[in-house]
Amino acid sequence: MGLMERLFKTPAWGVHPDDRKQPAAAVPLRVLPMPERLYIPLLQHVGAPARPVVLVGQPVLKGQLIAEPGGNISAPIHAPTSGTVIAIGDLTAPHPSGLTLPAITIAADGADRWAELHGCDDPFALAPEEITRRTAAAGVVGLGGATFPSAVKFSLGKRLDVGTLIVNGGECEPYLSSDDRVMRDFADAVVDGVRIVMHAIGARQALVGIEDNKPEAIAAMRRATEAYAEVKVCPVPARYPMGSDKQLIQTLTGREVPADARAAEVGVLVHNVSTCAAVHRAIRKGIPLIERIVTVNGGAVKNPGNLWAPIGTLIDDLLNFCGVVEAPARLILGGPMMGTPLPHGRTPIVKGASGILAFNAAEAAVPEAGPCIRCGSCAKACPMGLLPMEMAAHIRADSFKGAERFGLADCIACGCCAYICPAHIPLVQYFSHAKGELSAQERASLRNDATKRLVEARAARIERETQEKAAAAARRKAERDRAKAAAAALSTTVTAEEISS
Amino acid sequence: MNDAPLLPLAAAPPVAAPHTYAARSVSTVMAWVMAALTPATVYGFWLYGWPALYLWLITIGCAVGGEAFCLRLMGRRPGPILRDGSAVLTGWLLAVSLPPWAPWWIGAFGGAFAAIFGKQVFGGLGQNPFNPAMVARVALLISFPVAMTSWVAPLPLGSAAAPGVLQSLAITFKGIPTDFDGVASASLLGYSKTEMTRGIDLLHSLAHAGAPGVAWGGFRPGSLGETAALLVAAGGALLLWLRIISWHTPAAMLAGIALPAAIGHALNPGQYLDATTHLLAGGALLGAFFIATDYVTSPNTPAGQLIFGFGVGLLTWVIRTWGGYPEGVAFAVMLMNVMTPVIDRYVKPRAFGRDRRGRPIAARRVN
Amino acid sequence: MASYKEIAEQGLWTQNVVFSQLLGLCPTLAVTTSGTNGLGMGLATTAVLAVSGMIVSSLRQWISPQVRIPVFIVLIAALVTLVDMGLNAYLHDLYKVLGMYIALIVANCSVLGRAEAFAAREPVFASGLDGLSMGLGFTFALTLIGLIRELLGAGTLFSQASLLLGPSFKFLETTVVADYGGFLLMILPPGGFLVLGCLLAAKRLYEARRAVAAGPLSPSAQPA
Amino acid sequence: MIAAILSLTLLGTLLGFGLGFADRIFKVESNPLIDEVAALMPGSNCGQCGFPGCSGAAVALVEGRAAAAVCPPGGKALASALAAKLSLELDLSKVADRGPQIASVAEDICIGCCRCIKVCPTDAILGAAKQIHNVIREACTGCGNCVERCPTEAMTLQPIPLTVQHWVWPKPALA
Amino acid sequence: MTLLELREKIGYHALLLGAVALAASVTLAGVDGKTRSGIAAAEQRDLQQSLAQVLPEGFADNDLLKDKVNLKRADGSAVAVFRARLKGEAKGAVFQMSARGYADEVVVLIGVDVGGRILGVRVLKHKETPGLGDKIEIAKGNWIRSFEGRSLGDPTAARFGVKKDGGVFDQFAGATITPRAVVKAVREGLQFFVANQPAIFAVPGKE
Repeated sequence: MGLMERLFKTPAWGVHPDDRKQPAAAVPLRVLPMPERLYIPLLQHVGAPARPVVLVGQPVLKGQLIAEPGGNISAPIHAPTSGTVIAIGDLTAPHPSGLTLPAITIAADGADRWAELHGCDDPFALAPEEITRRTAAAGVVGLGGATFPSAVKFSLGKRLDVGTLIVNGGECEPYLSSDDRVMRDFADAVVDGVRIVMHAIGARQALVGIEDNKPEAIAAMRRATEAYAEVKVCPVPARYPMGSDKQLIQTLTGREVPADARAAEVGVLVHNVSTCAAVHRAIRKGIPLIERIVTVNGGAVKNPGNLWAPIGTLIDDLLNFCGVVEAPARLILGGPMMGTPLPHGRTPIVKGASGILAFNAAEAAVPEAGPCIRCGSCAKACPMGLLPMEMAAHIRADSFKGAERFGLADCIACGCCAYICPAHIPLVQYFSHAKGELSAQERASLRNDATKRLVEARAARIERETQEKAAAAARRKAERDRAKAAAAALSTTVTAEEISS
Repeated sequence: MNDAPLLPLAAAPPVAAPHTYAARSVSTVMAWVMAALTPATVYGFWLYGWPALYLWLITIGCAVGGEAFCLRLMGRRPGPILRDGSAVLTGWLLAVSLPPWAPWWIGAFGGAFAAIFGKQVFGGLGQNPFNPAMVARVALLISFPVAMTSWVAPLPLGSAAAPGVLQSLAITFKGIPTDFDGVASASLLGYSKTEMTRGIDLLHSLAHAGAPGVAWGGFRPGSLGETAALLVAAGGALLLWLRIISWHTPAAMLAGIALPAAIGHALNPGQYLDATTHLLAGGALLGAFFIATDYVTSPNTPAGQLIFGFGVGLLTWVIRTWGGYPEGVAFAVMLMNVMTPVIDRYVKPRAFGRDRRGRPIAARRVN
Repeated sequence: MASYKEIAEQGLWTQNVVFSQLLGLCPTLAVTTSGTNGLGMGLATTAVLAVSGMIVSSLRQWISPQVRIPVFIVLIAALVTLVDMGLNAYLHDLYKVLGMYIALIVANCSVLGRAEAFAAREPVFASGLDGLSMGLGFTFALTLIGLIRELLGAGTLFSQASLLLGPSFKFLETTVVADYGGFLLMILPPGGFLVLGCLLAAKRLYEARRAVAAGPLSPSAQPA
Repeated sequence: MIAAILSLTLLGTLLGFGLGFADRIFKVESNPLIDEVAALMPGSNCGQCGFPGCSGAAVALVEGRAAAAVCPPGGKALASALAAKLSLELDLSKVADRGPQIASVAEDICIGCCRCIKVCPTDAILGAAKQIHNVIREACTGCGNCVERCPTEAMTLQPIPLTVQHWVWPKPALA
Repeated sequence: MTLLELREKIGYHALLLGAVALAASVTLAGVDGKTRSGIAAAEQRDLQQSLAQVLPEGFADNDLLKDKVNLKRADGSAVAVFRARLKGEAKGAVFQMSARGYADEVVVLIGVDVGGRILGVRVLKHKETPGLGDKIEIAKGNWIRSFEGRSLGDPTAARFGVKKDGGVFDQFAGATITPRAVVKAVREGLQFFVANQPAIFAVPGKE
């Protein structure tokens, strides 16, 4: 870096953490032996939980549907191996709270027998809608970590006439190398998946963004895309969070996605490389999303590397396979910048699990938080151009609305601010807390409105019932009166007749 | 291979992401700033001898002591908080702005005042609206104008006239002996100001003043660590290189002094000092690199820092030119400190995907 | 209604105009450059407080709520003008020191505040006592602040006290530090803020410590 | 001197008249704030606050007889809305957020008396005479009216269990 | 009608406020009449005391306050000169002069004998920094007495200034502007006296 540049140029956003991807990234992919039991949570995606369609005791085949989507935005779940359903019940979720999620437990029979699969030799002959339908049926969700059902994104892209598919090979999180491995080992599958997705959404070109700290992946992808002019491999600078959609779109196309809008509105759609590989398998071979590459890394791991593992494998099983040098001081699902801390290792990996980090005590040390010195490092690092220290100050005083005024809703929780903070203030936790409280308040106030409507309906009902009762009473009274009058008239007549007679 | 459960159930509350941290912490930042101050300070020790060193020690000691006292009153353990180094830095910054032969109680009072009334009464580090060192400097200047404007001519260590270790102790603790020559010397700014009030214009009064070369080298009367422009600027360059400070505040502040000075000097050289003299005299450079860049009391955005820095520079020039005191950096910094919340309120960075007013931008489609 | 002892206690300490209610800060900060000034201003205010309290209280049945504030203001302004003229004529030396601040008593919110909060509801004697004790509490605060500022700023105590109290009080005038260089900040306006702030902090600290010592009762019970 | 006395007296008299008129003109009949506050309340008149219905609680709030955290079903959201509306002090940590609750019927005890149906402010209970009643989860506010009314203690309030989707990161401990 | 009902009438408000205003103004008028002479006397006494300060004891036997002449300076500003006489013979004069100090005008009272020699100087009014510039007050130091016995030729015009400017009068440590202002005021006072001496003593006293 030149002297002037060093003194005067301020990077626009982001941080540059030590990537720590080696040596794990360079170790060849290993296949995890099938565990005895698999624990498959019914919520592995954004949206409504899936509904089980199997019963306890029922035998299942590998790839068989075991839970159907629970709503419009949801995804089905398939059996990762053949065996027997031995329980459908609650299981500690891979979530910091340590709360439970409903899950299906399968005892593997060891045979690993496949269900009947319906592949397709020429996906480009299929209608885009059919590809979307098959992707949905295969339970493919975004594998970069967001786990948004891919098929929903396909139909969105088709509807909004997206011309460009951005393929996210950024993988900017330190330690993780599962996408790197996918691109190195399955470049052809990825490129085929990219072309299928382009067909599904009607895109004219695809840009594959790969951070320049993965030269092997760039080379492999370049080789695989030689035959296809519409798919371009574009190395991007290694800078966190390059793997974030908005930042990658801006780097590759120069377009800024407006706030509160989706990428599709600037005419692009972002899919992760691993997702594209999963689409390739789902369409070409009919294999649903039941396995993935997981990076197992961290100072407590003896042989770090990438594993090909079925969804539902316990994290303890992964760690036992790789070996540990000491009891991990912290377990993290995902990368160190945005990953989820886990309560313990007896929780399964899910579709979005790109990595499992087992930190030793030194890595897990949390520096003590001090007071904010308003140095502005967080604001400089924030890729969204927000003022994290101001938001945190408001949240500290329980002023969530104040934090919203400073753009809390725009925060992507990338962790740059808390990473760079010299006072080690847990800024992201402040923001997560505030977002949770705000959505709880939102739910409460929606519920309040609903209650009010119910009360009004009840009042109206009681009013109506009273009126109806009164009307009925009046009618009966009128009838009685009429009858009485008639009777009286009759008797009068009779009397008169009697008199006259 | 170990098949036992690898982790006990988490009892402690979960630690939120990120799980990795940048190496730079508050105490390393403070340590780097102190390192950047060291050359000019050590040069000051050499130039003004042992009394300067004693004053420096006393000032820092009392700043740390004052902070510890407040923390004890608040029922907090002082140890971990003192270790962030901010109290030492505050005392250091105050010490380098003091007359090097000032009596011990100037340093003691100033250090304690900076820590207690400059910082802790507002809630400690990060909460103070004013730069603590400048609060103390202004309080000292107002309270003890005589002691705060008694400069000494350089008496480098090793020279014949320089006081020895013990004699220096007497100077610091008992006062400057009356038979000491060359003590009551005026700084350049003070000298030109007094001459001006006598009706002698700058062309005449400064005929004998040193060329800029002297200012760069610092061999002149002045504050303990302010005289050697070259060393102060070198410290500033180190901070810029390490990205502890950004260029906006110093550049804007120096421009804020130099621009009006150049214009004034061009219009009437007898009435207005030239820009070079302004930049190299007094606390301009120290202020630009070390004082105005204080994180806590200056704006956070580059644009805000440009406004802030320029304001400090302009006010410094105004106070130096028309004010009652010869030097104006401390007052200018404090005046702009007051503006910092306002600047921060109105000068905000543009959020991604939004315009400057916070409304979503219009989508521009690819192709 | 509170007992006379409680009224006196509230005025002197628990509801002290300066230290608890933070009222009348303009004279508090402006005139307390010396103990004598503080004492003089305090006594003048006390006189106005006590007399205005008694007058307002004796008129309280006749004062309709709609025009009560103008009535109070007229009464207080008249009283202050009386004090001003009286001082000027009979204690002229003191008037030279305090003169420009006497008029400020009209705007001293503690005077109107006591008329509103106490005298308009309570009997004449209680109101007079309330005004007297509030005034003495105010005098105590002003004198204390003045003494501290004078000691730190000029090294003396009660200088020029004989101008205020007569030549027989000459003995009060003490020079604590002879040949004192002077600590200007204390005499200048910031000194008033600093001393008042420190005294407030000391009072809080004292009360917090006492509350802790008193037992595990809720710490929020201490007077704010 | 006479002029000064007369002018001051005249001024006083005129001001007195002016204030008297102003008093007549600006007389406040009722407080519109009460209606605004009542609009914020849930309106279920569940009575958990101890005031006669939501409008009663609104009056108490405006008159300063009730704290912002008066309404348990409203929770933190309503408490902060009320505090903002009325500029009241609010310590969110003290809001009695015992968590959302919901009524549930113990099916082996319910005798199908229909009494609970009559007191439910949101018509959240389904049932007919001599039939086991049922609670509509989405409509129940957890007010507890039915629990008091139930002759057999078949009605109980159960906390709605915390789920992964609704879990909120705790606020970091202050440094 | 009870008092409470009466209090709600509009006329009552007017009457009440009017009555209170009347009572207050009548009282004040009365007290003003009582104290007016006292206040005037006190102010006379003040002036007399300060006049006496700049003259040696027994220097004059007339009532200076009544032996006053109003003159104009070259710049048009008015100066009131009080003349001191002993047994009817003109002995000296007392007048005010001012010069711009550090904070505001410094007003000095100067006593001069007929020979143009200074009898005494006192500062009447100033806003100089307390503890620094206020050493010009007699209460804070004897500096102001250093003018006594000086006249326009003694010291010479070039040396009639503070030491920093090459003059004979001390400045105080840390403050030059204030003493410089006082010296300037005194010098101008002497010049005024010399220039107007005939006029000052031309008019006979009104004793």
